[in-house]
Amino acid sequence: MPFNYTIAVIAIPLFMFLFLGLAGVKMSRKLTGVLGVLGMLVTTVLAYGVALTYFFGTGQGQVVDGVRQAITVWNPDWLSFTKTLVVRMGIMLDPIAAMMLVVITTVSFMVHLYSLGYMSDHHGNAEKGFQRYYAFLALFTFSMLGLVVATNLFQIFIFFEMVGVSSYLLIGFYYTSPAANHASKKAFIVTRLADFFFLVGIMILSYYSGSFDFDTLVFGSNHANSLEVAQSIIGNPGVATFMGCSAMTWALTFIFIGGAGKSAMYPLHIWLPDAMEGPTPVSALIHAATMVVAGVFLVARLFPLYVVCQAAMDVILVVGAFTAFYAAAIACVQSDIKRALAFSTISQIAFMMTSLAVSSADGALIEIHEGYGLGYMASMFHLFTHAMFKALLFLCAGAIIHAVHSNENSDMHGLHKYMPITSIAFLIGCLAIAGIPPFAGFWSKDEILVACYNKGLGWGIWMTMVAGLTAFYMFRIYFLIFFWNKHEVHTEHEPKDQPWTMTLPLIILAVISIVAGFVPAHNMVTWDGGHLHTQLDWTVAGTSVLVALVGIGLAFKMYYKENPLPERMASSCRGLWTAAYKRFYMDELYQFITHKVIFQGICKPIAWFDRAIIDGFMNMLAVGTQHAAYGVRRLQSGSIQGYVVVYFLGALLLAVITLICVLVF
Amino acid sequence: MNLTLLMYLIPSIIMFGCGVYGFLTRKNMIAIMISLELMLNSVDINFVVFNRFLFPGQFEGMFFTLFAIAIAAAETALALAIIINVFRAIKNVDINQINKLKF
Amino acid sequence: MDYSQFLMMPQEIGLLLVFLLVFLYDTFMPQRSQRMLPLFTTILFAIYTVLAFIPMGFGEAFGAMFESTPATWVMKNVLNVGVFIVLLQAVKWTNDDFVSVRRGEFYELILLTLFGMFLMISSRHFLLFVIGLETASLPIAALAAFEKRYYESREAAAKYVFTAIFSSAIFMLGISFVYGLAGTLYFNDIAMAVTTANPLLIVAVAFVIAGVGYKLSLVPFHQWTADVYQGAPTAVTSYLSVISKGAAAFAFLVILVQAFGSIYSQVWEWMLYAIIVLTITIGNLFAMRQRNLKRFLAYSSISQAGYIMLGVIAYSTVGMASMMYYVLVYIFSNLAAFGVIAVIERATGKVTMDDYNGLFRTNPWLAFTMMLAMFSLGGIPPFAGFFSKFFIFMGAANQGTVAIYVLVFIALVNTIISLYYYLLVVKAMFIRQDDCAVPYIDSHWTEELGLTICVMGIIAVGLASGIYAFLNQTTASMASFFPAIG
Amino acid sequence: MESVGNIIMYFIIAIAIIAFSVLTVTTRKILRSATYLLFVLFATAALYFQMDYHFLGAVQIAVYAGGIVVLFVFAILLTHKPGADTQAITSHRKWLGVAVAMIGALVCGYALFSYGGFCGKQLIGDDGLSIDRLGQMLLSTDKFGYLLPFEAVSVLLLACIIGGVVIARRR
Amino acid sequence: MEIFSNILIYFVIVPLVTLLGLAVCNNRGMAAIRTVATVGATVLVALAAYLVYIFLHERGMGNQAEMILQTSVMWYAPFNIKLALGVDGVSVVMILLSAFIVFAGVFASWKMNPLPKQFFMWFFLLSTGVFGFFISIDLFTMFMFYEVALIPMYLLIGVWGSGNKNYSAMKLTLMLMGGSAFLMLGIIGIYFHSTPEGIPHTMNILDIVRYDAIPHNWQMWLFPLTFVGFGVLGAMFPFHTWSPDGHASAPTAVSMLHAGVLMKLGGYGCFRVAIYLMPFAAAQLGWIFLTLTGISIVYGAFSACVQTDLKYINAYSSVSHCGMVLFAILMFNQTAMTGAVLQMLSHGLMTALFFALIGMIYGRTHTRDIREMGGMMHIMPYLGVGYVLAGLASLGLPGLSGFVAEMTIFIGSYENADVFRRTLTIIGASSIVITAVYILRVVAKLLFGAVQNEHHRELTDASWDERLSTATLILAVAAIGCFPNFFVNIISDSFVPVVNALKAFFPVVM
Repeated sequence: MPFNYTIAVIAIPLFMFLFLGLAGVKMSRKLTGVLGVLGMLVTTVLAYGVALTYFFGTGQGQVVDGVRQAITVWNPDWLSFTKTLVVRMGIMLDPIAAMMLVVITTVSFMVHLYSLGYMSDHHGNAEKGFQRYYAFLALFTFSMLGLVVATNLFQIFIFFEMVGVSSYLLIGFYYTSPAANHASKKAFIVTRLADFFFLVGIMILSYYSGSFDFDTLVFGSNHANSLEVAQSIIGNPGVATFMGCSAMTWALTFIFIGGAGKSAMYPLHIWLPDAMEGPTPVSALIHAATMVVAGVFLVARLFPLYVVCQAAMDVILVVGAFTAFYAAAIACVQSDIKRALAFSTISQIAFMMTSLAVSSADGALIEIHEGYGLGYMASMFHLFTHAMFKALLFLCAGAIIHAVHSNENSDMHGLHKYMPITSIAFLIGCLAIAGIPPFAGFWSKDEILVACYNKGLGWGIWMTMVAGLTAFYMFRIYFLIFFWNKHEVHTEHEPKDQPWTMTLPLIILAVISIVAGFVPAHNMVTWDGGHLHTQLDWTVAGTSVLVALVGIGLAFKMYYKENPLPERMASSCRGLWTAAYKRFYMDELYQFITHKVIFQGICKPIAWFDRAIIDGFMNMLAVGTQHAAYGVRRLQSGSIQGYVVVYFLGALLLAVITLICVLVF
Repeated sequence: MNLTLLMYLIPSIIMFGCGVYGFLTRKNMIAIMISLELMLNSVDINFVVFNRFLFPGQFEGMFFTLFAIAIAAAETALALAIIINVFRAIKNVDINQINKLKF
Repeated sequence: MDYSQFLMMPQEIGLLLVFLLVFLYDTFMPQRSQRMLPLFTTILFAIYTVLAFIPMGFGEAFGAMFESTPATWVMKNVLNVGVFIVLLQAVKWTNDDFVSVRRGEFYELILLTLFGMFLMISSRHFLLFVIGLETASLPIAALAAFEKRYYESREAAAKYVFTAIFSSAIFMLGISFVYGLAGTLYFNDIAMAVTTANPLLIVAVAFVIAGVGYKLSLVPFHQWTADVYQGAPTAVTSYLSVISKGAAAFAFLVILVQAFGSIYSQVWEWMLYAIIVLTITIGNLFAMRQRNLKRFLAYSSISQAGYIMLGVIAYSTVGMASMMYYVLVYIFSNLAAFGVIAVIERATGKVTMDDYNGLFRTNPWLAFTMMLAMFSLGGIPPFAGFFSKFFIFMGAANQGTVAIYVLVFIALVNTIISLYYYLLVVKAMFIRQDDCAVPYIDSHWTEELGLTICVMGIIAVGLASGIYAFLNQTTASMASFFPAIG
Repeated sequence: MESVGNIIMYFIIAIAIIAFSVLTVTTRKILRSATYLLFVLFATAALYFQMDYHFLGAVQIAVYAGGIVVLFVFAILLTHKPGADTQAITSHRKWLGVAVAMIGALVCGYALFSYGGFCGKQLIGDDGLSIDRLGQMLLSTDKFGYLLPFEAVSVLLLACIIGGVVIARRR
Repeated sequence: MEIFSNILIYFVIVPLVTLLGLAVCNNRGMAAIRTVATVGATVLVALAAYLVYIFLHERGMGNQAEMILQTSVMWYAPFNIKLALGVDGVSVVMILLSAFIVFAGVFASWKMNPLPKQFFMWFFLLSTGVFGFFISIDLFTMFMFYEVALIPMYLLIGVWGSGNKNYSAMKLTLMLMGGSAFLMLGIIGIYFHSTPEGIPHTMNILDIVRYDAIPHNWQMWLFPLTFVGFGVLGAMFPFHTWSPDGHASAPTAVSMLHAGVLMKLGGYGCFRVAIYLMPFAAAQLGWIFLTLTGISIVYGAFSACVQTDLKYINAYSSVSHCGMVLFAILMFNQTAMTGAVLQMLSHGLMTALFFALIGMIYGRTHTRDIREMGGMMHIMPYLGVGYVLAGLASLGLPGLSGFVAEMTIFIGSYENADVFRRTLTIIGASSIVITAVYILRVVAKLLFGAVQNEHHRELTDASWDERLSTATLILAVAAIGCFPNFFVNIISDSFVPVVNALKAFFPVVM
């Protein structure tokens, strides 16, 4: 098989993790870093090789009837639940897996490289745990790669957990900081909650379908299988429905919740902004480009099942569309640039989710028509482009933070003069995300909007509006960082462009952000592996560009130079502004539920119950026996006559009772 | 009027009751021992009476009584020895005073 | 006149011979060689014990008044072993200055009471049984009063003698009723004459149970036990607690089965049921708060008696074998405990549980032996106590009714309570620390030998299945011993 | 139909037993108590004579009256100043004693009187217990022979003697 | 002697020989004591590994007997009690687990003081009981070894423990003995109904199953007795309260052995005795115990969330995890039961690891209150990493053992089609979230954050014996997590007979 070496793509990061984790302590920082980067470089090269071979190769069985086939490279049993229900650990390549390989390795490599500079010092002090950092990065890369090449649902679940824990470890990298500590915990627990639903979904799905394998679930001969599976679950009268929905709907909804946790969909998004406590490169890699799209990837992976289950799709649509707007609205008022970017990420991922959800526009089950699957393609395309420009934005932000030692945009302002390269790179990123042609974001976002309009005019307008909002808040950030006012130098040395290890990735990513839009995604990442005929819908594109420009213009007006307009606007609707700034109090709500309801209301009472009632009962038995022992001591009075009374009465009583028993019975 | 078995048992039972009563109420250990003699004696009467009335011709009850008298004698001797032994220690024979060991 | 019938009772005759030799030694040997009397007796008794293991003829004698069966033979041997250990442990004590004047009498009384117990075991006639019972119990009063130094010893003797005589009066009253009903005192004949329950019989059986239950210290006939055990010299207490109890248990079984077997389920099963429940529970409840170890073991032995009775209520050869086995194990376990107490009491005069704090640090072997004894009594494997408990429960459950299962359950729940107080002793010795713990005690070799035998018994009797198998084989031949339940 | 003499004799014996028993346990003077006991024992002996167990009656008088009561008297004299009263019995204890004794007597009485086999049994002639038959039986090894108890009781007495010696020694 | 040709008996003999070897050591000769203990533990591990090899070999050769390496020697002939040995897949892995934990335990108590000799003697007596239990297929010997394993706990906690040790030791012993009282009654009952009329009663599990003669009405009584009897040791709600106190007071190695192995005796016994011998009652009454164990899982987890003592947290977590074992066993299908055994393995190893680490931390800081500690990761990175790994195993990170076990349990449990069991499964599965909460809470407070006590800065990291002890366990945890099928293949076929027996009575209508 030409793809056998794919295993190396997975294995190298794993090896790097073990090697750096175990032996790293004994090595110098520099060596560790270089080894990590080199390892990642090899991985990246191999991954590119795999992806190129997959998309453009013409090996046997690779393309059948113009449809790219999913290729299972390697699939040994890992854990047998029953003879038939087996978890396998394998590597499967299909369009989106191949695309994800590229995305992950690219961004990961950039981040590895970037971190050489970024992590060398922390607020001026030599960074501790450099080796640990690289080990964790490798672990994350491994987990994420394992996730995308999964051959079955359970493998995805396994790597879901793995990326979760890598993310936990990296967010909590500065473990002495309480905020990081708290954030990492929060991230893990929230995603864990989502994973619980994911697990339940898997249980339901695997029970009815009897398999975890995508081969059975979604990649049967020409997808007929997934339809069969779906039909057998929905159509089988013996299968229980619960609260009016079929088992299938429940399963897919639960699985979506699992994905939503990772992808920070409302209301499970609360961990992502906090996750920005981690090192900025980590945010770029995990919380912008790769891990957070795992949910999207999951839904995409099971897309053929979702297609036949409109109810679940509707859930995704509503959640996605709402989250897109909600996050964008919050992003407009954040002052911490990483948080703002985080909400932007949430919003963008919601775009992808929405796009997936509108994909089966008319709810047709079987009939494949023009435009069907457009959303899917657009979503994947956007995933790809977004990864690039969002990574770019985050790395830029990292460079800025590294320069000024602060996350607050009030500490920045006017940096354009000091950091021109960073400024231009950031601008490119902003243009890309705002959807200005010919930057990458334009192409992908445009197709999403088309798909939304296909679904319904309302959805289209809504998403267009969000797109405009996106342009606004991105440029708000941009202007606030680089213009607005003269920079006040707080630290002893002036901010400047960072060393080449950090700048080079910016440049590379900026270039990719410019050109990525021209990747022929409609030929590559379609849901069935075939070609999809798309053309630019000028009405939609024009509208969206217009809206974006309006947004940019507004941002320019408000934030290019220091002026009281933003303040006035904020005070004119103070309540709304504060609510948005406080992220609509979702964190407080969670805080209330976890602390007041669960901790104080459930855990404490249970602990009390355990000590006082259960344990108390056991102690009561013991104490009761002791008391009884004390109580009977009077019987032993020490007097002979007392003994004899007991003796004689005892004998008589024995006789009398037996007598009565014999007489009565 | 016939002298039946039960008529002979009546004094025996009463004697036994008296013995029990004496045992429980007397304070003097020797008096208690005397009460015990009453009890033992009543048992002897029982045996003799049963033997004579119910099972004449074989003398198991009679012999039991014979041996019981011997046993009673041995018991009494030992008990009195012990009473005197206690008397040496506490200088009286009040049974209420030998209750140091209790609970 | 057929005096050859005395040959049917070789063990008793042998015992009397030992007694005679001891008596002659005590009376006629010069004063300086009197110090050797304890050892002389012990060795003599050891020889006798070994010889007694040779089985002689089994059968009835004196017109079925006396019966020697394999079971009685085994039981007597078991008691012999126990008495041997008691004697061994007493060697040092009887040579103490305060006691040495009366040491001859100690051994003579022990041997004579043992003779009484043998009579109890083998008698098949109530007259002989009463004589045996009295022989076994009256001299104990004298033994209890042995320690003239202590007032407690006298009080113990007084308490014992009064309650014992009262009990024997009640017992004889009961027998008189039985006689009135059956017209005979031979067990076999009684069994034939008495087949249905009537008030007189019930009262009679209750009194008989009370009389023997007194020896066994079954609740509510137990109250003398604690006081006497506490007051009497430790050697006597140990003798009283195991040998006397073991013999009485066997005799009890013989009476109930042989004389009243046909009214098992009608009359005495339920009496015994109630008594067992009471005995185990009350014994445990009282034992829980005792600080004086002898008193503590007294209550523990009360509750143990309840367990022994499970073998009687079982009413089967299995139950009988289990009971004998239990007694054997109980002898080793309890004598080990009393042996340790005796050593420490002799050396320091301390007998309360608090005095044992930190014993393990100063006297590891004594503490270890005591711990084994406690574990064995508590029924912890792999020590013999576990096996005996398990088998006695098996024996009881073999009877099969639900009520018996409930009884076994009650007994089992009580095991937990008993474990609690046995562990208290272990706790004192091993866990508690005390700066003024008992100093190291240089125990006499006889004491050590006695304890070693006990420890070996505790460990080996359970693991070596042959012993139980042998007992079982012995009783299995006696299936006819148990009359059909009427 | 019994002879009148027998009946009168019975009543005398019965009344004597009952009366002296009660007196034995109620009198405050310990020496009197012993004396009343003696009378009870005599009355019992008389009862044995009436039953034609002459030997037993003789033993009763010799051992009980002649031996045991004397023992009691010695013991009393050793432990009491002459003429001393025992302390008064507290009333609750008295009632307890009465109650327990009554219960005991009632239970036994009920048991005995409810048993049909005892009803109306009368003395049947002389049962022919001659002293030489008694002797034969005492030393017989056959059924209804009492050689073994006879020997055993000697051991018992020996044991009690030794026990008495142990107790009686001053140290 | 026939029995000595069976390798299984050496699992009992080796600890006993070690015990005797220790007995002749001088109490102050630490080196000799350590050597003897180490040799004993190592031989046990080697034996266990060899046993696994034999087992796989036999199975590979096509030996499909339910139990292999069977030997049966009459012991107490009157009751037909035999010294019957035999192992199936479940016992094999349990023996392997025990050997590992004994090995790690020896190193975890390397510096035991005072009375090291006595400590190790009790320790090996305990292991004798554990191994004996797993190799027995005769109820009597099983029960005997069971109690042999229990009683050393009293002294081990009482003498070498800390805190409120007297109370804890007594409570633990009495509660467990209470359980075994139930058990003994159950065993006696089983014995007397084990065979049809006319055939001598038997204690041999395989024979009892073969005769299948226990009347249904008796099963209804005997099943709860045996199940509760073993359930007490398995920390089943509401009989779990010995566990927190006991663990908190026990010395490190004892906590390890207790949570690691002893609590497994409960789960193993529930399956081997209660369910296997009385499938009818199990099917009828299973729902009661299923509810209780379901409560255990969630209840233990919630309780753990608010504890502040490290050992209490772990003890409650054990309640939750062991609840899962019984829970899975009661699901009556092969997958769930296999999961139960995996969970036993997993919980055994990771809890042992936890307790080892806690002991090591406690030995340095002299406190177990998480509020008084912080930033330990900084001070003792090795122990910190170990703790995180243990925590991750506990909350079910893939690649470590907990995940494999829990997933097998949940997937297996969900295979039951009835709503009751499914609901319980989902409730039980929710524990993975709560587990994450309390594990991360501890990790955050204990290891991360700022150093709370400046004195702690001077503390040292693990010494070589501690590293060896923990590394052994971590490797084992990872081995199960990475190669679960190796274990699943050993285990799962062992459940075929019991599941087949249950099929006749299950599912029952409720």
